[in-house]
Amino acid sequence: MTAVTETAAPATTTLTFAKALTAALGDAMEADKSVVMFGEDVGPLGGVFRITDGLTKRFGEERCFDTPLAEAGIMGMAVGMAMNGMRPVVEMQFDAFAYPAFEQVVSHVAKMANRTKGQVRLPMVIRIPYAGGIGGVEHHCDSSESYYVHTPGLTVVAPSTVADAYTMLREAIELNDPVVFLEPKKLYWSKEQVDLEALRAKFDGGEPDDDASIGRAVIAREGTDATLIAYGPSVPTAIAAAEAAAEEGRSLQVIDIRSIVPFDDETVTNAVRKTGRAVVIAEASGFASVASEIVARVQERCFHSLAAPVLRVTGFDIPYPAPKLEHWHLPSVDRILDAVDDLQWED
Amino acid sequence: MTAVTETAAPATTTLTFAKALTAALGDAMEADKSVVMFGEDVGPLGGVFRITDGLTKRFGEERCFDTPLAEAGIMGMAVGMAMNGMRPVVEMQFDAFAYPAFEQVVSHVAKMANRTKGQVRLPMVIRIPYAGGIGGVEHHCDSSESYYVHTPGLTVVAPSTVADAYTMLREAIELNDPVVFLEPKKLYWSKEQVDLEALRAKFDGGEPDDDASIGRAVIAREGTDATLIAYGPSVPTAIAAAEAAAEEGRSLQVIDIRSIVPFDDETVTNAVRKTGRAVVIAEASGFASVASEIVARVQERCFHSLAAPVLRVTGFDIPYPAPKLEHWHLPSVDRILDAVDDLQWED
Amino acid sequence: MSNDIGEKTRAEAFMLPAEHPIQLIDENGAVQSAANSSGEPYTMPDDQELLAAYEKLVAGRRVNDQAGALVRQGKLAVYPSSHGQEACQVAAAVVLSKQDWLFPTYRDTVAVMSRGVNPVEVLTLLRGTWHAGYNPYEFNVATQATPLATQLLHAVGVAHAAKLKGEDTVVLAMCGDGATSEGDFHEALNFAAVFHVPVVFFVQNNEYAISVPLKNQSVAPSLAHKAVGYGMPGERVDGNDLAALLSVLGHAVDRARAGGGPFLVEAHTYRMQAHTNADDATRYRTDEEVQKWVSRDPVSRMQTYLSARNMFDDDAVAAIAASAEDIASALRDGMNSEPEVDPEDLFRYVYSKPTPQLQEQAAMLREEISRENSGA
Amino acid sequence: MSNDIGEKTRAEAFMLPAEHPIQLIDENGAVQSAANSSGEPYTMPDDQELLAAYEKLVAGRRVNDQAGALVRQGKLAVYPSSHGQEACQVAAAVVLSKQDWLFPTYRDTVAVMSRGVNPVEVLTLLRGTWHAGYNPYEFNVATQATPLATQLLHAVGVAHAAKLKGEDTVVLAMCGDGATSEGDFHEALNFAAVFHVPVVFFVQNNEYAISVPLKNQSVAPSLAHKAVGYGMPGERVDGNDLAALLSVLGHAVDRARAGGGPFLVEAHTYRMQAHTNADDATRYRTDEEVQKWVSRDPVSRMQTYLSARNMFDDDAVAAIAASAEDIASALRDGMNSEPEVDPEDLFRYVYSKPTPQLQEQAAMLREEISRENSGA
Ligand SMILES: Cc1ncc(C[n+]2csc(CCOP(=O)(O)OP(=O)(O)O)c2C)c(N)n1
Ligand SMILES: Cc1ncc(C[n+]2csc(CCOP(=O)(O)OP(=O)(O)O)c2C)c(N)n1
Ligand SMILES: [Mg+2]
Ligand SMILES: [Mg+2]
Repeated sequence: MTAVTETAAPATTTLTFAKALTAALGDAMEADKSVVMFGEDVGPLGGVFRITDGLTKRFGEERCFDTPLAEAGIMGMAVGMAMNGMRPVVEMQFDAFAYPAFEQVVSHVAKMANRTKGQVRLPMVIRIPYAGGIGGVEHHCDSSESYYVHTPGLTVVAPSTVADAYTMLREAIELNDPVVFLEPKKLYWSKEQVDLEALRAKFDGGEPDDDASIGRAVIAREGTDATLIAYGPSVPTAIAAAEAAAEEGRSLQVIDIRSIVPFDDETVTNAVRKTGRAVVIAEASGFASVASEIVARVQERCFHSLAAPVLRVTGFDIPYPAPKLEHWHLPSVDRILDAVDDLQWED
Repeated sequence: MTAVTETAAPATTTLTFAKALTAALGDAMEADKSVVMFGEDVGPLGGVFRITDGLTKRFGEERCFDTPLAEAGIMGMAVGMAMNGMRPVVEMQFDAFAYPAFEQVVSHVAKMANRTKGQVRLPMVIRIPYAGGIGGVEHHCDSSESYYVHTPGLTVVAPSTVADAYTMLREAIELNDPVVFLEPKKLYWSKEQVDLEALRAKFDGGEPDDDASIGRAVIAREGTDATLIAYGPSVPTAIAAAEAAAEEGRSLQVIDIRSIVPFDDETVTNAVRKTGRAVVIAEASGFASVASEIVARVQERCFHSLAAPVLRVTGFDIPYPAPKLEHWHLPSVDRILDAVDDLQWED
Repeated sequence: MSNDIGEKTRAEAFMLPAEHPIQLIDENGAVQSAANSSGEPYTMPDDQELLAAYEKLVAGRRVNDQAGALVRQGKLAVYPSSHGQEACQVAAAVVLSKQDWLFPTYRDTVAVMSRGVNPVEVLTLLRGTWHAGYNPYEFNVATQATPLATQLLHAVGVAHAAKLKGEDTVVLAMCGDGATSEGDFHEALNFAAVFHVPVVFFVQNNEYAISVPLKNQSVAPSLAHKAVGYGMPGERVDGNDLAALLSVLGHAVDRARAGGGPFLVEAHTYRMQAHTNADDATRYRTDEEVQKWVSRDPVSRMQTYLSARNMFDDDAVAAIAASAEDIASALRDGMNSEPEVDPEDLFRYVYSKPTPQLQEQAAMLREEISRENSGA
Repeated sequence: MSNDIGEKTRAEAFMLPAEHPIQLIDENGAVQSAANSSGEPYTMPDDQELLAAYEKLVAGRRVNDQAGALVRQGKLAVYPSSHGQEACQVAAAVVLSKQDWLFPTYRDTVAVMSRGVNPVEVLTLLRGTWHAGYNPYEFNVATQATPLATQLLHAVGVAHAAKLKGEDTVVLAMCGDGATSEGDFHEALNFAAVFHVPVVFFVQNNEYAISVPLKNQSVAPSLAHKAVGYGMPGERVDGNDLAALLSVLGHAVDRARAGGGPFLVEAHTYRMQAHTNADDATRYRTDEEVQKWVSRDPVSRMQTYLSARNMFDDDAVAAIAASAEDIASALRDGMNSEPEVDPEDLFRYVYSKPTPQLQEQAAMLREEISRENSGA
């Protein structure tokens, strides 16, 4: 009886985004010994953000290890390991330090399965601590998602919640396709109450999950007047904007895209049709970006439901600014509310 | 009298796109001895597309030379040479072979001027034979423009006419900013009647030109019913579509964007407002691409003039196909006309 | 010396290549002896081994010629011939065991086929019907790499995985002299050395990277001298001497299999034809230079040697030629048949499960094609 | 040997580093003699030269300490200290002439300031007010590179341009042991060698790349052994011995200036503090290991030597300390003053002339700020 009561009680714990990722890696490595983790400083140090903390100790140097300092090397070696039965998870230390691996990503990671008509699939995950808002010096705050999402063959996700951090990383590792897994740096230390056991339970079956998070957007907040569409680091900002708008009597719906490729047109289209107005929010420079794509798709699909053009609140078309200037660059609650105000309200 | 008549006569010659580029390089090197050209096989061979044909012979091995086979090396060396008073023009042999240089391009070429508050400017040109339609094997037909245009600090152009090939390359070399100069491979052998002397004359003054082509779109064909927006290799296809439509009684306007960054909102916006309908055409995969950006900008700026959503005809979201399948992938006249048909005509 | 800084210095003699490229059979078919820098001799492969390899050499030459002809007939879009380099090609394949892996480049058609892959399948890439035509897992042969030097890292990864899994697998990874200039070459050799994985890096130094001669690619004493910078042995070999190649590569493979770690082999050879049929070699090299290499031909040299050893009678020679002819004829047939391409394939393999976006795009194309077919 | 294949083999002795790292003054301040692999001795710099460099050494140490304090006070966001590596830092700057160029990394604040740049300006990057704080053309010092090894190629380009222009310019390019694993390191050394340009590559091997020890970075006999693979000389030097550094780097610079081409120098030193203040070095190394290097300190060693040579009296020591103190105090003042940042700068320098898009965006921000300021 006591036991039953105990298991029935919601076993929630407070977890940071970072620790959820660490848990996901540990659980995946426990569940499948073909999962290996490597990169720069991910061994004894546990990564500069400590996401791999403890993994080397727990699984040994062969399963979580440091490489020489060369990103193309890391990426190319991962390709080969994936070809030969492993499920490598690699960490690029910061977004801009993934660029040396760009050729490997575009010309091989993304193309191998197609090149071989599915005979060689690359079940690998590229973890990238990404985007800004942490006062990082140059090259430590790039929002590089547009480069990846434009590259067919890559699955690209950017979770914004602690629960999604866990679930989507596990899904990414289980997927037989290469996944670019974008970890918003500024959310690493965000906390949530989550039921980790319940999240884990989804991965016990071994059966592919029908309600996978990869490929699905979620409505992060219900609302009726306009839709804010965001992903990764911009989701909390969008929610904060919606909260502020609510105080002024405007009801904003927030969609967390979370899976950029594949893109969930259905959820987005239904949501925007309902509200007739939309603002897309992203930290990256706006030109030819994910935000551009979302605007394009929404206007293609919802044209007759739109009462106003779909607007964007994005980073400016400038190199990511130095720490003391970044607040001017990043989408803010005020800037989002300004855009909402511009949605040609009749009243 | 005879002499006057002679100079007054239009001195046009038939020139290929490729030869116009060769002429531009030669003229620029003649005009300014800080202009140097280097890359893989650009010396005695004259480049695999023969764009640098004869330059080594004419200007010597120090001005047009082969490098070791390493694209990051080429790009990084160009950065240093530009820092130290030269105007390097580098050739990436094919689009996909520019990827090894991606870090140099994104983290330095694009950022150096901003990083140093304009103290170190990089007057360099990155020539990239790009896009498909030539039956090239894998990695020889990528449309990589979206990667560059999304990177603030780069100027990105893609001429489609022989005259623009000449003029824009000369302008690119004269500009004090780094330019990604995209050369549509399939247009290399296209021919036009041009007055080369007149084109050259624009560069005699040394004064910056007020009607520069970089930064300006052009109306390649007038029309009243709908606007086709294209650049680079897709412009001739768009024009062909407009011609075909004309036979069916539909008047299509064609805009040649030619300068993607900076983007000419004014010309595009005015054109679309006039017709109320638009289709954007590009070879690259559509997702988060230049086409997405154009759609987004147009709907933001022309919303109330639009009678239908702005549609896109682009490459599919797949790796560039093998030669025997590429015709299914590339925007075609038929596919453009289908899109035009979908523009919700009332009649 | 009183300082104990830099304890890492180790004797590097065994890492440096021998003074001359290893040669066991010279241009005249005469036997030579050769040893590595530590004085250990390289041994001549036995006659049966050489004879078996010679058959592949003849077949390889025949396929190179046939592919050239197919290009001229418009059946193949492009062909980078390994004419003159066939000894390297054959040796790279035959030194490997079944469980081993080969990582070839675009020029290594003959190596791939020497490992068992049907030449018709190998030429899929160059025919333009798909990017790769054989199943890499069938013969443990990776797809032929186009982006230079990138495959060397994949080779390291395959070897690393094999090591973690406790598999007895050696990986032989090929590249050209030009490719050694790429950053990926550097990273691959370093990763292989640091992780001490069984990879033999095999550089076919054929003096050119398209039009660029070796001297514009490197001014090192030799490409094999790069090995010491990674802490692995480097060796040079006469790339037109099949016996030397088998001996040196065989040694490198054995050493790797025994846990000795990676090895770099540079073969001195020559690209007898243009880079591909699309290239014009007269722009950057003289006929004289090419002629110098004719007498070094790998096929005739081996023939001379084996004849002198009485390994041939006329029947044997005829049988070897006939078998090569059969391969060429099958290749012709394969290339003459109408290639089959399915537009749906464009969308089928990009992801394990096509995304909704690709499903939409596939449907659009399907509709387009059916409209066309119905003459609309 | 009957073959003439591989004519490129050249004696490489002069390219290989000496058996031990070059040391001229040992840990106890005693004089040592040292020669390169060809037996040519390295000469001790004269006392005046050493004294002048020593002053910079003391100033460098003081600035390292001061920057650390500023981080603790929240005036600097982050500081990668070169404490323990100051001899390398100073030598890199003082071996260069005015027309030469220095290419530093994020850790090389002391090298940059030793070349004349105001430390306050150097620390702009780490303070977070802009990406670079000094004009590279003022002292011919490039911006401090963050993306590892990328700057080595820029250095080659600057040298190449100088050569084409006939300028008498040598470029010294710095990187760490970890950075040698990057592809750009390889490409830079190869380009420099092939184009025979005057670049001295200076690797500060401080045993770690953040947490990763050298043995996981390279298993080569030494990093200097990489030089032969490019066809340039490599030399190792005690990186805590200012005299040896001046001698070896000075030789490399002179050789490059005289048209001898590039040179690779590896200095054996140690990062005495954590990677940056954000790092926790206890996770990957022991205090014991760090302690071992205390007695090798570059500052005290040089002090012992110069004292023994009677180059100091108490006044001189006090004057040197006071001058270092002045620099530290100016640095404190600079960092304590309110940093000025102008939002318009975000758009001002991206292009020579802001694009219409940037003009729009700047206008939007301007309006936003003016609304905020007017309290709307
Ligand atoms: C990264 C990259 N850059 C450029 C090319 C274009 N390219 C194809 S083959 C070739 C020359 C290669 O020379 P080498 O490595 O010596 O091999 P070989 O052709 O002589 O067999 C070049 C430059 C490429 N395939 N990949
Ligand atoms: C291309 C790239 N990858 C990763 C990083 C992150 N990173 C910064 S410093 C560093 C370690 C560098 O080690 P080393 O070259 O030995 O220099 P040290 O810090 O010891 O001076 C790393 C991995 C980077 N700056 N650039
Ligand atoms: Mg070659
Ligand atoms: Mg270090």
